[in-house]
Amino acid sequence: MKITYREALRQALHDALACDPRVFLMGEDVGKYGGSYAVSKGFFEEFGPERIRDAPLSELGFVGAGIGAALGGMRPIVEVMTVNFSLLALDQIVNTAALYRHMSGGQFSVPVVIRMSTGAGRQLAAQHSHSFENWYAHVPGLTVIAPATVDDARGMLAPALASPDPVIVFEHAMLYPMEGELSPNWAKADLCSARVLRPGGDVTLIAYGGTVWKAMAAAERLASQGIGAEVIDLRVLRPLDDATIMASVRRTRRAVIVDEGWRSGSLAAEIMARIMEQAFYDLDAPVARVCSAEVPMPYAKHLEEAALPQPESVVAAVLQLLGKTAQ
Amino acid sequence: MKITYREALRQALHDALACDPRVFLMGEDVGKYGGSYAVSKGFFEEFGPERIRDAPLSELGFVGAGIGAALGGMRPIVEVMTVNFSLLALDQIVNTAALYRHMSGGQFSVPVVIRMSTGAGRQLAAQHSHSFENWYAHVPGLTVIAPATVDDARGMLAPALASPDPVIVFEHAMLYPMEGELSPNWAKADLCSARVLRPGGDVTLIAYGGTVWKAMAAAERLASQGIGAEVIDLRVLRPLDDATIMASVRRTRRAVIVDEGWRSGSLAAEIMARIMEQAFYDLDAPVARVCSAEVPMPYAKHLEEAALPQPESVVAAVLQLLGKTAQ
Amino acid sequence: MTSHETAAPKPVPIETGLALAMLRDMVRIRRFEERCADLYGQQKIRGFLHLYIGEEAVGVGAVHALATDDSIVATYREHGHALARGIAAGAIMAEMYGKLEGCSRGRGGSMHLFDAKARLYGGNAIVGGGLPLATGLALAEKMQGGRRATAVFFGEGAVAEGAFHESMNLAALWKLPVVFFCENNLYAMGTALARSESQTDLCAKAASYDVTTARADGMDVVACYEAARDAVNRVRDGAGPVFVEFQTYRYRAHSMFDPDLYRDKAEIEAWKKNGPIHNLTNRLKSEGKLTEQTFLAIDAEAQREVDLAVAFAEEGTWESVDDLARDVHTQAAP
Amino acid sequence: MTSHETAAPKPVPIETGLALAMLRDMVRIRRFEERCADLYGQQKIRGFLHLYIGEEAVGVGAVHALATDDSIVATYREHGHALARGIAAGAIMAEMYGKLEGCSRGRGGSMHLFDAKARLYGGNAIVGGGLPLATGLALAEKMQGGRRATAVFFGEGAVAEGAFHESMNLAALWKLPVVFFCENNLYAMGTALARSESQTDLCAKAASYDVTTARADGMDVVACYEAARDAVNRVRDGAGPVFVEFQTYRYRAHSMFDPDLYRDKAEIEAWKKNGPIHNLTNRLKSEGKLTEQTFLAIDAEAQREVDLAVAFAEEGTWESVDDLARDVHTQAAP
Ligand SMILES: Cc1ncc(C[n+]2csc(CCOP(=O)(O)OP(=O)(O)O)c2C)c(N)n1
Ligand SMILES: Cc1ncc(C[n+]2csc(CCOP(=O)(O)OP(=O)(O)O)c2C)c(N)n1
Ligand SMILES: [Mg+2]
Ligand SMILES: [Mg+2]
Repeated sequence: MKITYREALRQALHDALACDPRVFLMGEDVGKYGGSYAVSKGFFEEFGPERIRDAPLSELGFVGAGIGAALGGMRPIVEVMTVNFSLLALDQIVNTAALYRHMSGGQFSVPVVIRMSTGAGRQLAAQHSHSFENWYAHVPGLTVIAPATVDDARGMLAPALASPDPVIVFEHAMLYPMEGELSPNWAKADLCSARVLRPGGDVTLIAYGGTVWKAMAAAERLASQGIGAEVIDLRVLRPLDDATIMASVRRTRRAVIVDEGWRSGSLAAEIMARIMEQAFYDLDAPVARVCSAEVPMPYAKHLEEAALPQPESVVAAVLQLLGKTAQ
Repeated sequence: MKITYREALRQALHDALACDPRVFLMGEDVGKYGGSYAVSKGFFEEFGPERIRDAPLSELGFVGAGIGAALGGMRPIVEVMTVNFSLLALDQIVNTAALYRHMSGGQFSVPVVIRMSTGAGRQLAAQHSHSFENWYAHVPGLTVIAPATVDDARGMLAPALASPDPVIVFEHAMLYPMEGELSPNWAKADLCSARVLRPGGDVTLIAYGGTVWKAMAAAERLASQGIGAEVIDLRVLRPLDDATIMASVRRTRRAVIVDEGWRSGSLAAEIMARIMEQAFYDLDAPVARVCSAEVPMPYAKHLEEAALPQPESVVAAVLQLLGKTAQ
Repeated sequence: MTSHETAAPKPVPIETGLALAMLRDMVRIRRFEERCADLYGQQKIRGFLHLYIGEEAVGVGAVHALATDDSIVATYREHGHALARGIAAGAIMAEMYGKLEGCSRGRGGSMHLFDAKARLYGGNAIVGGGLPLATGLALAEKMQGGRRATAVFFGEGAVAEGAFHESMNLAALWKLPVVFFCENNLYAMGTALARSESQTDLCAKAASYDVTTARADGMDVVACYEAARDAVNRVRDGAGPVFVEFQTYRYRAHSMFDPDLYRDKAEIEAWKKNGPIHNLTNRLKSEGKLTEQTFLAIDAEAQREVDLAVAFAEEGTWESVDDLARDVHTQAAP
Repeated sequence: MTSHETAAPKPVPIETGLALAMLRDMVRIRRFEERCADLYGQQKIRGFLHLYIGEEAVGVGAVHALATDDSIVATYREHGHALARGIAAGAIMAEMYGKLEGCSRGRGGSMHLFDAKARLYGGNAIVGGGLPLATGLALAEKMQGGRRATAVFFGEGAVAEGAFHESMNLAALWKLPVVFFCENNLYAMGTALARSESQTDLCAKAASYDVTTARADGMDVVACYEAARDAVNRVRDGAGPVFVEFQTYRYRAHSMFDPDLYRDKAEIEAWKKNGPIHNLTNRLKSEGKLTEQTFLAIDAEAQREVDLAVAFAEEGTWESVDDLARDVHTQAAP
């Protein structure tokens, strides 16, 4: 069955709300407005204003309230409209949610799910185009996921809600309208493994969220040049699934990471470091990365495109790695 | 002349306040209290409450006000007591200060200096022991510095204030009481280069802030085992001085990064990625890193020590790299 | 100016030249934004586009009350403020096209109009983000002993943000020359004021910081002007910040992405009957200060200005991709 | 309870058993913390240590007004609250020693006392950080239809934080069963209230969220108890949050690092004459409900409890370093 990413998220949320009275959705304009990405359209009418709770503009406050509600026995899904605004809530996410269990000596768990859209590509300019997945993936105590497929949009919410600890969900804003085939296995989604989306023997492309499809497009083009690119969708950004990454890299002996974050200090750097640590002697060439240019995202379309990773830049990086030139 | 790190900072601030009427210091308890680390003791009496401006507990507000004051022609030095509280101000630092010049098409510069203490080691537990230098070093538009020596504590403020763009200063809390010899060259401090603190031929140790002295201690011990460790003090975390790093690594062919940040997504990872990109073929072994354990910092002393990088763990990492066992 | 003052029932007298200038600006903004909506449909303008249509009296009245060297900090809904401030319509339109000739070099788009000469400190897409910034501009002014005011515009939705609270407190505590211009259009995206604030009397809220407050009919440009002028005068005299609530309404959806399903059509229609251009035109006509002919001439000139702005934007150039990283930092002086 | 109510001039009647229980708790806290200060000097306790000495009436009065299944969210200055709540002094002392037998396994120290059974949700070292958390606990309670209240303690310094503003608004807007207990000890580290708030009448500030407010003499435990009880009752009845300002004073420095140079010695001395233990003792004696002998017995028992707590802490064990990463995440059930 074909389904959009948005619809997959909607169904997952709907299931959760319908099945567990402890679940509620809270965030700016999730209710009457229908969600700024229309993910929760109709929920306000169906589940009412208590469970589809419109929050005032106060990210620190309502994210903290979600954390508190989780401690109080509920299973809140807090929607921060975009990662850009999550900076305002970071203190509560880090200093309360992430640390709480450890610093209380294991007495309390914080079963909160915090969703946010992320990424650029719609000409929303510097303040509305961030990718801070790597920041969240740095924090012990958090689980960080980035569904990139309709299967994961449909399937990852349930295990996130089942987790006794805080889970951060990144939904790349360009994916909402994307259509995909929902596989029969969607309900088996876990929160610990990366997935090989496309097999290949010559190079490993590692991506997550929005860049997964850029990596896939690059793999397609590389195939037409006789180069087999394996594409790994990380799915889970914390904890990283080293085993899947290393198994692939040991086989292909070459890797390119595709990451929409700014290059310096990107999640790509962490993956490169791990490959260095775990598979150095298996490499035929240094691992490369294709990241966003280190500039605030410009509004103009041609500049935004130039700043972001693109299939062409991935192809170019692979060809360089293989010592070939573009055809 | 011997001087403490605290006193070096104090002199630097004093110079700035005395020489430039546009400079003022603003933050929680910088004035009447004398600064939470006693760095600005006596300034309130000397320069008055306007220029040594005690701010209410409102990190987002007063950091943003510092940014605005910089736009308005002043040269504010904003003190955020510790990096832990800077999470509350991150939105203004990232979404205003860092992006402002680029997104205004180059019309405005934001000459603000934001100082904060960082790091663990005093049993202050999970919420008061963070190291988020890597987060700041990820953001284009910011310059990020970490003075680790008395020379830099004394010398880096002036170029930071002379910079037309925002500069973030990290002062490791364990360094304030440290004594060192102030060299005659302190006034030549720049905001772009790393420094080789100790030469050596067998391995490069790369550190910044508080870990510099742990790396130095490790180098001393290694020397007694006949191993020459070169120690690089990064000094500037954004932009990184690749040239100094690569020159050393190409010579020693081995490197260990010592970073107090949590391992995953650490600044160490970025340096490893750069060495992979720029010096892969010169390496005799994978670059290693010694970072903090991925746990919220525990209060108990033995646990805190176990969670942090220590000279012994650096020595052990080097020996492993060299295929030797501890003596 | 006392707390919680509301607009006088009887029209405040106004100098005809100023009234006509404000009328002209309101018409310019209206025509400019109507064209923006068209151009968005044609995909000439992209990204987020937030229209000010219906709220013109607020920005026009307030900006006219400022001196040209006062500073302005605005939101993502700032075309009106930029136009009223005198920034060339062509530079604004070119910005929305993403052209190099735009007032932010095409890097900012609709949400990030900047003009150093006009002391327009943006266009800010973080709700509440401009408030600390404005507080700091006013702090710098005060420390330098100047008499310039800083005006910061923000929606009623921003009042729930911590940034509002912290900025109000700092400004009041330090008696800074900043005017807080709250554009209360009753909705923050789809969230009505009463669904986001326990206290819907925004002046009462602001007064709790011990700042002077005033309230003005945001559909009456003269009332807006008067309230803003009093506030600016007070601020300039060193009496500390002033908070002004403008009661207004946006006729269009929040942004071009908003299906606008959370408001009654009847409510929108009722507010449209109370339009700011309509109100001022009626008044001036009834006072014999405006003829239909003059109004049509003003309108025609506004349309022409918009045409020229579009032509300017169309002819604009694209910044070279090689310059992408330019101005991440300040270039060394040549 | 009306807005801005102050403590009645004439002592409120109080049941003797309760009064004595509160006296006992105040003495326990005082003796416990005096010992903490010694132990800090001996480096048995490390990190930050914030003493509550002088403020005991607030925590004791407020906690006694709570039911045992109400929730408590506190600050880094929370030994008093933990002791009054009935958490074993030994477990608290062991925590400050960093021992495994501590109420947070030795991971938290003085600033992070936790007890799930007692519903003590910490000890929070981020000023204002507990306010959103408490708001959420109350939200959960309301959504689950319970009648438990959540009490959050915070200093007057926290009132300047955005977290205060956002939490007050959410709690008031959603009528949540949370009591905001503001411990106004006049200083936030070295910053006096008037140097940090444009509005120093904290009740006026809180009232602007349309919440009920009350003020109590924080040196009079009976007044604290009464104000807290009224607030808790109101909250339990679903009338929405209540803000209570306790006017108090800390006799000691902010923390063990604070040289305490920003206050007049005379000011401290004047407040010491108005000590909470002294005040209650005097009253009970004058009412014939307490003899010096009984008081000495209470004190001796408190001292003994502290001795035992120290012994317990001394004998405690260190968590194995192998368990460092334990409880970063919740363990799977065995
Ligand atoms: C911090 C932050 N949170 C959320 C948003 C998304 N957002 C943009 S505008 C808006 C509504 C703002 O309403 P208001 O302040 O009343 O201004 P108006 O749009 O009505 O002029 C929201 C929620 C944002 N831009 N910034
Ligand atoms: C967000 C944040 N900023 C700054 C600090 C440092 N700090 C700790 S306590 C304190 C003063 C708090 O004063 P108040 O809220 O009045 O509580 P009190 O200590 O007087 O009980 C400060 C500035 C902190 N812990 N958290
Ligand atoms: Mg609005
Ligand atoms: Mg206080």
